[in-house]
Amino acid sequence: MGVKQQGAELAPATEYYKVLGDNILTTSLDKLVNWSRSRSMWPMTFGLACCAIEMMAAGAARFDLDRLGVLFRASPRQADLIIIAGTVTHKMMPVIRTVYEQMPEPKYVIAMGACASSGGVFDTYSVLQGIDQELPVDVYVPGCPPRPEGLLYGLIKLQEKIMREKNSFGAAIGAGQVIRD
Amino acid sequence: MAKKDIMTINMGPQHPSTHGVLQLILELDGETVVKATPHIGFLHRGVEKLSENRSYHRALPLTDRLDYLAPMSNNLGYVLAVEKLLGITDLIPERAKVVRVMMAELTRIKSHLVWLATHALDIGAMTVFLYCFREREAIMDMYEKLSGARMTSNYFRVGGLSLDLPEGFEKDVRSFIDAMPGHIETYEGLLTGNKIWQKRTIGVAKIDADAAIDIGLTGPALRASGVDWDLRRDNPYSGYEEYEFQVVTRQNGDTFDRYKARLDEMRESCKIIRQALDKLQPGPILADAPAVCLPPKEKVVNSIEGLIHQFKIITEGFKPEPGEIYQGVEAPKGELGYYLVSDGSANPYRMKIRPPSFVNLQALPQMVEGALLADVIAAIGTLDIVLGEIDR
Amino acid sequence: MSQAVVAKLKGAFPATVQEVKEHRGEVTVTVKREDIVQVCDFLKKEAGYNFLCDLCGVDYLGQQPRFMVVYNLYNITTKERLRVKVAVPEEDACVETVSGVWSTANWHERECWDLMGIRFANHPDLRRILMPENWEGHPLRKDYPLQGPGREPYQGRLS
Amino acid sequence: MPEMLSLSNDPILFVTVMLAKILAVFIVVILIVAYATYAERKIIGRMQTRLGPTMTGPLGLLQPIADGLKLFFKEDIIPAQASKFAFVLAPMMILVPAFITIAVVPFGGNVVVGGYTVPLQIADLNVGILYILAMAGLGVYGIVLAGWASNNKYSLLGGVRSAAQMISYELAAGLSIISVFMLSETLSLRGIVEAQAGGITDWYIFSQPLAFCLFVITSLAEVNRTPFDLPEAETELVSGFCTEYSSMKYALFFMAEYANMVVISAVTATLFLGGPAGPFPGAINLLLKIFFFMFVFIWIRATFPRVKYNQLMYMGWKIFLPLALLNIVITGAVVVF
Repeated sequence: MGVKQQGAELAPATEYYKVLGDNILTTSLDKLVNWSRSRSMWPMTFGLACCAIEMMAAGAARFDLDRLGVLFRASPRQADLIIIAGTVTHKMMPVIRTVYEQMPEPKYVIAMGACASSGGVFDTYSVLQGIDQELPVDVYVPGCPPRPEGLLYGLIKLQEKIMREKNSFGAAIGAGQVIRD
Repeated sequence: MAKKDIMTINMGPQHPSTHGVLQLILELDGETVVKATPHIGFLHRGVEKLSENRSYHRALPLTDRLDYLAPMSNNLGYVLAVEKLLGITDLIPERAKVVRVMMAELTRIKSHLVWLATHALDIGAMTVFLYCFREREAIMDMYEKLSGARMTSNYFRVGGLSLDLPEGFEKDVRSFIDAMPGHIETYEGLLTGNKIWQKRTIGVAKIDADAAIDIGLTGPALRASGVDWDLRRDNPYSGYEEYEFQVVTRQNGDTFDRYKARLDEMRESCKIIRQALDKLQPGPILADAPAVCLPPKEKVVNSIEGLIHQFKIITEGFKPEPGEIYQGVEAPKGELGYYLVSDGSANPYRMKIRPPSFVNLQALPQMVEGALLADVIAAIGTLDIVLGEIDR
Repeated sequence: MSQAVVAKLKGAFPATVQEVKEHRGEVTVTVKREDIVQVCDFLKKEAGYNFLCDLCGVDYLGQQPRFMVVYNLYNITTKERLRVKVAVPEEDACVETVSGVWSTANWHERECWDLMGIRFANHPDLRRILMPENWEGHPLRKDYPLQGPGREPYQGRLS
Repeated sequence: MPEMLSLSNDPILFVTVMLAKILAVFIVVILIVAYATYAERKIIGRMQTRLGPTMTGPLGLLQPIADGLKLFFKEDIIPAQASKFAFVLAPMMILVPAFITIAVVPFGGNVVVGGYTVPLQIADLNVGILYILAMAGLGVYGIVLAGWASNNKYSLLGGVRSAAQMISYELAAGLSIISVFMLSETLSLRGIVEAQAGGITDWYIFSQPLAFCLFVITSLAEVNRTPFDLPEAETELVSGFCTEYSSMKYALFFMAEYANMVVISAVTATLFLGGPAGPFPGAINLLLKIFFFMFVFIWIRATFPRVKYNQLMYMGWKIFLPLALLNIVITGAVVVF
């Protein structure tokens, strides 16, 4: 659903973008908004399988995601980011979609591990072959499971991606949509 | 007005303390649980079906991903089952057996650490979580040294081991087990004597021995109810009969006793690892069964016979004679069983896994009915479930 | 030792025991479908097999009868194992439940129904357990494609 | 001593000074609240062998600002089935009482401004303690309302828990303070501070140790901190009463929690530790005492498991309440004889 929407409504978004203009004020404000979003990404406590354990390990003492301002939140309403950590089955997919839709905009998706990215070794009747069939994925982290460093790298890549967003201030006050690359 | 207003509350599959994707439908009268219905299957990945379509060797990596907190215990159960099916159990070299025991016990400590971490976090003691993961990282490092992966090790092979121990590994293990009892004391210092912890665990989610056997509990959960049964001692495999250790049993069968039983089990594991280290002698790591075991890497790259040998085993696999076997091992969570049926082909005809968590979870409704909502959290934690092996 | 139990079983149910097999030191007894509950009850009460380790179905596609339901039993006192099997034909894939003998059989039988499509008569709560409620087919049957019925198999794989 | 500044003798100066005092206190409290989140993450991090925020700004000091800005620019969701008015009202109802309680806490002695005496306190109510208790009681409405208005069962359970908790602990907290003003013979916080002004031995923590312990524990329960964080117990109720709140509304709850911590610390310091008395200039002493209590609260959070609902009720009614009554009886006996 998300993928289609982005493609379909890209044209009016750029038009709104023209309304606010591309001057030093808007770009600075965009930068401030982007900075706050990228420095305070709160993922949801949402583990599916093996990768969730590595996600926990990434939050624990040695890797400490809190250094980056990453704080796990239990409620989707307070989360900015959903890390799909593990195998997604057909039975689980409706739940994930509900949870994703409960998150407030702007929201980001990280597909952590081979299963979430492509189905991995589990090419079977019950497994969804990659979460990108259903949700718009921002960053893929490969590995089975990825090392915590891998997840950290993925989060930093997402930070860089957020920093490249345009019109994020405009979108926040209701003028147009965020233009992502 | 109705006589009683029952509130149905849906816990999970996305809930911070259902340890993955367990769904519980709770019917509450106030905060008292009237009925609890677990729903599982949100992580059903078709491992059994998948392994029917793969050769015996290629099904091994799938077992890592069953109980992902204890990959080597799963590997151990599977290779023992295949070896039994092939009839080569007696050919396994001594060194391989000792290393298997050592790694299985390290795995037990690792699994119990995650259990303690999440259990304590569920009850609200967040610092224990971080301490347990600190120690777990040390085991992860050893895993990585040994097999190249932090979690999904895939280290054992049918007939022995995939690689010999790296240099200095024994020293790592020894320093770890020297430090580990002290760390366990730290956890106990934070929890055991704490009045709040005792109030939250003593008498909570109680189950007596007969009910536990009837519902099929195994492992520490059963032993905490007073049933003295441990496959390592009673049906020894991989040379466990040569080690001296105590089977930890406790009498009350409540959350506190299960907590104590698992902590004591970690201490016993340290003892077993110490004995294994003392036993460790240089020697071959693969059985002398060329039809089953891959040749050593030097042979493969240096000789054409070795290359052909490797090629044949990889492409064709080995074909056990028709028959069926069941092999149970004492995994950290209870009895992990593999029921294998061979029809004489290179793929298992049927592989049924008996996951300990699946059966243990069955006891949850009768443990929590009549208890409070907060006790449900404690009960899920104390059962030590892993959805990967429940759903397979 | 297990043979002694088998002899005892044969004595108690002479017409029921169809086949006794030993492979790698494990004894397998095939019994008649109608008597499975009585056999299990006997094994639990008289022979001490108080623990049901595992219960599963096996699909022997192309053979008659098609299915086998396998009960792996354990005796906690003597630490012995015994396997009991029951043949189930495809057209009437139904066995009496043993959840009255061991409560643990409840979920095992639900799983067997879900994945293998073998019904268990008088089961207290025979619903699908692993697959979604509205799932069609029983995935562990041999004629069920690995990647599900709706999907073209991936061509690039080795096997 | 010059005349006390009041609305009748110099209205313009009075209003200006009042606004200045309010603004100063407000800014200080907001800053403490913002950096309490940072301090909590850092301190708990260190206790858990972690580092806490380090990457956002130098030493991670900009972390609260990034969090606040992000929440400010986030989409604000009001669930379709929620009761909209109550849903919007609830976060304000919980934050406002927390902030206005601080008005009666004295943060220094008197200063002379423009020829008049100005007390370093926003409002010296002669029923200051009752006012504090009343405001604390008002705060619970925010939680109950939030829990009910969200139309979420977890929120509802959180709200109900909170209401029960407040009722049972408010009583013990109130009773434990009674012994304090039995000694001071005034309900005004300023009067209580003056009664303790004679030096460190006059502090009520020494004459009323039981009341002090009771008050700290019960107020811990009143601000929903571990081990009494049942209304928002993350592992049981997801996020409790604020499960459905996003964006700025959630930020208000977040701030209210820490603001309540600041208030409770300030009140405890005033009642039992002589308020602004100490070796440094007035307000700094008070701040140091506040920081000390907040550190203790954070420390407790890193150490203790959470109690159960029925145990909480048991403790409130069967342990703390009788103890507080006993304390009153003993204090009364000592005062009379």
